[in-house]
Amino acid sequence: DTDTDAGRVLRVAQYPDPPELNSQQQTGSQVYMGLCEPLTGLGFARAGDLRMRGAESVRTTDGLVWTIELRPGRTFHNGEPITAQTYADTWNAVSYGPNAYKASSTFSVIDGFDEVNADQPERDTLRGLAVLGPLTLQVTLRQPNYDFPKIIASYSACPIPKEGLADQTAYSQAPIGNGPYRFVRWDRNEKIVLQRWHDYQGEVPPGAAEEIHFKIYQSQDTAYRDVQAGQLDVLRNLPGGLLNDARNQLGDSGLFAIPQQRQITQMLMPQYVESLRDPRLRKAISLSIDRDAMAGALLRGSATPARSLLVEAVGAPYQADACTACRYDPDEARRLVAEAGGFREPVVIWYANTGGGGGTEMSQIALAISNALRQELGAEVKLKPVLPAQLTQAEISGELTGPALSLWGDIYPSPDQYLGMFRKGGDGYEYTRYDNPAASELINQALGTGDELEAARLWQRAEDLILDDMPAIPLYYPAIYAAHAPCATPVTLGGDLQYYLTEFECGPGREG
Amino acid sequence: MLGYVVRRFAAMLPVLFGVTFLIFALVYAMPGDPIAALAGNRPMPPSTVAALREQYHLDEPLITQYLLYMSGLFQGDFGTDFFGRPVLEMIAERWPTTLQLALTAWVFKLVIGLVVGIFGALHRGRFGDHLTLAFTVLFVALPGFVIAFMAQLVFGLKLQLFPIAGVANGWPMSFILPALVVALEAAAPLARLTRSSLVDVMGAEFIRTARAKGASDGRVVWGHALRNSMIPVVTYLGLSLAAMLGGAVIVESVFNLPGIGGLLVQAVQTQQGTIVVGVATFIILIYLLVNLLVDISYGIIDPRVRNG
Amino acid sequence: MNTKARSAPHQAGDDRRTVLDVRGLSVDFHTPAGRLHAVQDVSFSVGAGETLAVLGESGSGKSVTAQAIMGILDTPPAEIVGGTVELGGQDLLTLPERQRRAATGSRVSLIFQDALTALNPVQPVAKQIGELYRLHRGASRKQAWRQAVEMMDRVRIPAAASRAGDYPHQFSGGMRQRILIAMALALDPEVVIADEPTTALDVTVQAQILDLLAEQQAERGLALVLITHDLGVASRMADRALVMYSGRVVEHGPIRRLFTAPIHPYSQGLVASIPRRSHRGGPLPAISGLPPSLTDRPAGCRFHPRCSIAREHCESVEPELLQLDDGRQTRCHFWTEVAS
Amino acid sequence: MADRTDYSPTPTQAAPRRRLTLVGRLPRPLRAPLFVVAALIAAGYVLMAVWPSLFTSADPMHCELRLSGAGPAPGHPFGFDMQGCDYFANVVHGARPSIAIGLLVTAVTFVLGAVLGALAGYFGGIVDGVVSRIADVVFGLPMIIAAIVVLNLFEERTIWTVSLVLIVFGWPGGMRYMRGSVLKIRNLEYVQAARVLGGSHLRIMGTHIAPNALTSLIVLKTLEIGGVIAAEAALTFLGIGLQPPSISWGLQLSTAQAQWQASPHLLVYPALFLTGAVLAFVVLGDSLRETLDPKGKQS
Amino acid sequence: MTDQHILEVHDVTKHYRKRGGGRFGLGSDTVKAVDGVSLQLRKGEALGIVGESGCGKSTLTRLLTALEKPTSGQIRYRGVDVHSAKGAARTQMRRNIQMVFQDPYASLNPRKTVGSILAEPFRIHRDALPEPGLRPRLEQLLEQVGLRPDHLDRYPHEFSGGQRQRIGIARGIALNPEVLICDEPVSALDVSVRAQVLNLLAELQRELSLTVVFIAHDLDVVRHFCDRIATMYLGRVVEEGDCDAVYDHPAHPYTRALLSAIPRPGFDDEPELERIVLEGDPPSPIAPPPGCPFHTRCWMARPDCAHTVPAGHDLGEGHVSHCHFATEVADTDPRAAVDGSR
Ligand SMILES: Nc1ncnc2c1ncn2[C@@H]1O[C@H](COP(=O)(O)OP(=O)(O)OP(=O)(O)O)[C@@H](O)[C@H]1O
Ligand SMILES: Nc1ncnc2c1ncn2[C@@H]1O[C@H](COP(=O)(O)OP(=O)(O)OP(=O)(O)O)[C@@H](O)[C@H]1O
Ligand SMILES: [Mg+2]
Ligand SMILES: [Mg+2]
Ligand code: NI
Repeated sequence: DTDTDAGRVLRVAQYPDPPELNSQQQTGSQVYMGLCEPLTGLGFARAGDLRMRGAESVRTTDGLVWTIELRPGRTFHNGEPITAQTYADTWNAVSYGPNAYKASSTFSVIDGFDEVNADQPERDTLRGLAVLGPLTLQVTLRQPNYDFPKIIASYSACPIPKEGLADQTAYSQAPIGNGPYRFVRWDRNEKIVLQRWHDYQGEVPPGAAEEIHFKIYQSQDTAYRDVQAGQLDVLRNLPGGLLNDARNQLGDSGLFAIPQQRQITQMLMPQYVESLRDPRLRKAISLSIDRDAMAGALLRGSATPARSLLVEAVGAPYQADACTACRYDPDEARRLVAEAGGFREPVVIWYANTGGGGGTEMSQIALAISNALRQELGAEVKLKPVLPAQLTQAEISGELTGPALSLWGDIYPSPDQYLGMFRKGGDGYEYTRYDNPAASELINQALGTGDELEAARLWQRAEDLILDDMPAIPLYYPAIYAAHAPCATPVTLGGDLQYYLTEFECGPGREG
Repeated sequence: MLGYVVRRFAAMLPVLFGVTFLIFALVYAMPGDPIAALAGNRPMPPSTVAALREQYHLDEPLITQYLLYMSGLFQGDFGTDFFGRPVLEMIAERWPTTLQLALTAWVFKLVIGLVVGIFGALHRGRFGDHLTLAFTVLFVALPGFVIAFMAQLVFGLKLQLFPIAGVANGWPMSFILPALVVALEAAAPLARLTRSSLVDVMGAEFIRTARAKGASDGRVVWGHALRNSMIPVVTYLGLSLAAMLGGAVIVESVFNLPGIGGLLVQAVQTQQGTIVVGVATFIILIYLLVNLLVDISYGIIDPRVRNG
Repeated sequence: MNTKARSAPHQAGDDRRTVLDVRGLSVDFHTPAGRLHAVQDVSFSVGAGETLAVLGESGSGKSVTAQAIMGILDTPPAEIVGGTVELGGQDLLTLPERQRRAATGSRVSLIFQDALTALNPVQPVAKQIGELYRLHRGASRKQAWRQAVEMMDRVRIPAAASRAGDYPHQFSGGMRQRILIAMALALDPEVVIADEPTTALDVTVQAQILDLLAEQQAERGLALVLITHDLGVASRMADRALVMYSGRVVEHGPIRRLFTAPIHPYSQGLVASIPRRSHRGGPLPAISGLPPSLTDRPAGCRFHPRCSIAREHCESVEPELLQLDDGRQTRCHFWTEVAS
Repeated sequence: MADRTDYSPTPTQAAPRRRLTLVGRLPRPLRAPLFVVAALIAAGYVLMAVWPSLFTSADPMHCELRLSGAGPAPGHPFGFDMQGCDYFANVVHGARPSIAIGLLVTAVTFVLGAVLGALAGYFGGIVDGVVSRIADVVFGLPMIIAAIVVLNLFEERTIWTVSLVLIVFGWPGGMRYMRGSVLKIRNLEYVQAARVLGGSHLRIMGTHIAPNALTSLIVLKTLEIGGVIAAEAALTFLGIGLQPPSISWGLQLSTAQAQWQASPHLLVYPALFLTGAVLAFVVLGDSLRETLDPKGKQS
Repeated sequence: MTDQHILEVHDVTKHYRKRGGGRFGLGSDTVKAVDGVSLQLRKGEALGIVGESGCGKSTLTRLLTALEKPTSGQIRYRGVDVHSAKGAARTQMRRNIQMVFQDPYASLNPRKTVGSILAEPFRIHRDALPEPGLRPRLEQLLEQVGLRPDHLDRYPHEFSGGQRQRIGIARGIALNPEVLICDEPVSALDVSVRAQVLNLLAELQRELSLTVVFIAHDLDVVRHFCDRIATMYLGRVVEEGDCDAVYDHPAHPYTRALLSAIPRPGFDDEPELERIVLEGDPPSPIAPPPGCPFHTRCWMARPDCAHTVPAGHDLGEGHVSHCHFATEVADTDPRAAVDGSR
């Protein structure tokens, strides 16, 4: 590089060590966010807003059939031009069951998804995809869904070049994208190096780094120390235990709170656990939990109490106090328990204990809930910490014996991402197996209307209906804090911190 | 001697088979479905799960999986992980780090343990002895991560003598601090062991002979007592080297050293049998080798010990 | 044949330069049963080229005396409660550590009594001998080894060069003893304290070793303190003899006189116990009774419970070490009776 | 001359003077002040484990979440844990499982290691081969995976199950020390002397080899009590140790890992208690070692 | 033969392999510590074994007590091979053959009091003594060897060399064995105590018809104590016979040299012999000379000696010498000077 900016390197923490880099395999890959440009993007200020990126326009008349016009002249880093066919090929490949892309469900809204995912699929392309012209793609959905533009804003909908489709494994280790940064190399266990791709035609802030080094960490505490020592510029997801220390050590100029959370921690109440089927018991449990203390004291302010099944980032449908049983009111709780005739069986709380920060956080939460149930309601509680894989399996196969703690995040900020799990066929339905036909109907209506206000109203009604049965008890929204060097001021996007959009003033000539 | 070594190597084969099979069975018996967990908190369509399962032979019965794996192993193929990366490559990447850390820590441990142990033995029952005892025991009781973080804070952050984490500075700078932490944690047993064996030996008659030769205390210890008290010490050093070559999970993670230990733990948690078996096989080989060396060294240290 | 004549060019007499002078040496052991007086007020001296035989009861403190002189007693449990050990005018007991170390091993050396345990089991013997050269002469490893092999040769170890790398347990008892002798003689010391140096040797080798020692005396005026139970060896080698009983010197004088005219009942009993042709077929004469306990000694003369001429006086009054006109010493009230 | 009057004292007069009082009967190292202090401390710990309510009247299970991680307050000298429970009560109540696991595991692995090591070292050959290779296999198995599988077999994870796992995977180390020491001793002359007397193998191992070979094992095992308690914490950390709401130092320490900077007292107190316990047991072990060493008895 | 002989040694050899021999230290040398020894012992007899240090005496004792396995040959106790004896036969053998080790200190367990060391025989062979009688019996044992009863509570390192040796002897005789193998049992004792111990052994021999193998370097002691004597050289028995016969008419040059080297206090009633100084070094057992093992140092050697191993010459009454010129040697006056400088 002869550029004067050559030395401007942004060093960010990568935790944990990623097995794969592309979002089609590993959702939420931070690396891939810099590498690819999806068709649309979420708003900078409000996640719910939408802007066009790879697409010039995304249009529909009925929410069922969508026409996407691509911007002309876009290519991959390897020079391969991007056309409507590229998208069609990519989406077909990712959806096709035998290919085993882990993020294939991104396209479950498209018509024909079930067929390519049958046990012995007869088709290998989505029926709902049609290439109308070199830059025109038509998508037919299974049912009207006005969330579609947001769905294709997710990075797992990014295009993959021919080379990448031919060799999935190689691609996942060295992806070729079409975004502002180009993949340079992956020094195993050490760092992943991205470099500015100056041919990128989309928008990039003026202070963007010339190179981004994703330094791989095995412990967030260590990464935090490196930030302190000036060896690292940005660390997302600062663990709660370090928050106080960071406030003291780094001050305001080094700590950044990502304002719009898109995650929620809740206690899922599987329908098939008979002893807890009574909504009164569920509400009693909810009422006995002091969410303020939990978020403020136990989690040391690294979370905010949740009193809704939705997150604020979904926009208008969000109502802060949707859950009336999410207050702290032990008296009422006791009353409800008495009314329901008490707990018939010990409450077994399942949670995943992975070790490290997240794991211990979960066990503290579980412990706090169990203490509350024991002290306030006199319930007998058992804790069941298990391996993540064990929890997932138990959840999917319906083998839970009690409520399970779960951290749920969206792929795109839509109420459907949160309420969908409470209807048959929705994402995550298996976890609770709760289905409320009335609510489902409302959700379908909400998805099918282009009128935002109307949709919001429908969503809210659906949420209220669901909350009457409390198939999940909202607990808190984990706040995402980033520790950073003063010169690396983050700019947010859609409630998320994206490195490639970071304002960057750290001096040149620095090597990562 | 040569025959002995050959016999020992021959004895390794059943151990290897036994261990690999055991591990295979254990991984197989682990609760939970590794494939289901791959997708994060959002379930994958059943067809995807089935495809992945087939790809990694997870749909086969245990014994078939094992045989498939072993036949690969004998062709030098350690298999791949769930993401298609060859396990051997992963071991190869991480092995140098583990080796450097283990050896450095081992040397530190040796020096600290011996020095403290000898000091204790020479000052037996006096203040210095009690002081070293308290000191070393403190490191036993303090959890490793605390020592590690403290070391990072003091030497990395405050004094800036060493990098805080990572291997970017290479050997020795990147390894001194973690090695020291590992060494301190394990120095206590070594020091106590050295001390007690030395105390035992220092009462022997031949120590008087050495003194009668006009040897100084130091020489008596180094030249005569130490070697005679080495058998438990060498056993310990051997075991600890083997253990360290198998990775030091906590220190690796705190100092961000990509070593074997982290790989193994990660693999166990994600239930990637191939990695677990591969890494474990590798570790066991090393362990057997170190043990053999220890056994041989018995005979070298003390000619009265006959290997047979 | 008188071996003495061959090995002692310096005739006995006061003109001999005193090399080692021990005065009033006392050693106690602290044991759970109380203080144990292993050595009490022992004095003697040896001159250059002279041999002093230390005889006495087994357990009478001979080895402890030797170890006290060398400064290698473990303290605790041992405690040197008094006395001086002068080597060429310097008191070894008060000498600074460093200087004392320089003297032990090179100017005064000890041949240990127990040959197996006195050798380091995990070092080749040549290395153990060579250590002396390395410590005191600054020799290189190679030199030290070579000289060690030479020494092994001198003490008649067969095929010394090929056995130099062997470990103590691979040698027979007598060979180990010779290794110790080699160690003691390695640096041509002024004084050698030999604690039963030839007990494990067959008589021919013993004769050779004794010749070797005598040779050293003749050539360099080596002063030899020979602790032994073999009265034959003592008579062959020694000029004077010191007899110990229960931690004390009981008789001291020229060795011939000890054999011909002992002046202490214990020495008398000792000499009488030597097996002779006349005893054959019957029991050997022995001093009956047990030695006194060192923790609570009998009052008066230590030997009185076993003494044939003891009387009441002996039970209450401990005799002084009497200096006789002919230079001999005895610790008996009634020595005249013994002598007659 | 052989017919002297025998004045020798009769044996009865020279009765040993060692056994005077009860205390005097104890070997000297067991009368040392250091030992007495250590023994008192250890006894204190055991008492704490058996009867924790003797030390604190507070209920360790009574918690105020709002006080999570708060420092000392009147009546709560150690402050509060993450759940807002009285930390002093928790640390005191944590003694039982920790000390129980620590002692149980060390004791059993000590015995196993000593016995198997003695067998392997003494008999050599096939016995050694089999025992050593089994030890290799056990040692070679990654502890965590084995622990995960085994511990998941149990519905409830208690002191017993956790101890079981730590024992099953913890004995090979001790066995190797013992074996090494025995190898060195088995050819010594006093062992041969016992053999000439016709002592059975068992007897020779028990009376001659073991006391001389046990030193290093004792030293290590007393130190290991701390290690075992830490290992229990590590299992907990993996979610397979004692389950909350059990209370143990291991659990406390592993919780403190994420919180020690924000609330250092969470780390300090259990670590302090653990250090004290290990120190006490190490000193006890050392005294035991000294009693086995005759040369240590005079000083 | 067998019914008379309680202990029989048949052509026994013991070879040690020594590591680190040969080229590059990889091979091994063989030390022929015992090389074709045959001996017979009658009940109640005392056999003295003398010989050069390193000639294999201790090794022989270890073979006799089945501590080591002979490389070849057989050792029988009451007709039973000591090595393959099993079960009750073995227990019997272990009880009846006892040994006093050459190195008194090394053979005492440093961690046991003298009391428990001496009690061990009775603990192993419980029928040997009823328990209540133990302490008196131990005190008696100590007294018999000239130690004080209060020594029972002490540890081996608290004793002098001679005292330790006596502990070893006390242990050896504790069970009233049939055969006692003593490897230099009295070397560290002063003459008076030695006399006491020898008297004790003699008494046991008389009363219990104890059979003794007595290794010593003190030839006077051997002569006093033993009935028969065997001279060993380089792992072989070179002369064997009744004590008086051998002492008065030694029929092997080596025996002669030995006898001539006895140092005696000058006043003794023994005749002082002219000392034969053996020239040359004792040969190494790793590479023993061919032919007569002694020929390299023998002043009488002829060329023939270097080739032919001398057969045993019986000089009557079981006096056997392995010298080509046995009769010749036996006939020379032991007092006569020999030309030592060949
Ligand atoms: N470490 C010790 N602790 C207690 N007593 C001891 C110790 N060492 C020696 N003694 C005692 O001191 C006395 C003198 O022992 P020393 O070894 O000097 O005797 P010795 O004259 O050399 O006897 P021997 O001729 O048998 O070797 C003995 O009675 C012995 O019991
Ligand atoms: N374990 C062994 N390894 C190798 N060589 C040995 C071993 N034990 C003994 N030897 C050798 O065997 C020979 C005979 O030794 P042994 O101890 O029997 O002699 P000995 O007759 O008892 O001599 P001494 O009278 O000096 O005790 C010696 O050369 C010795 O070095
Ligand atoms: Mg002595
Ligand atoms: Mg011998
Ligand atoms: Ni008489």
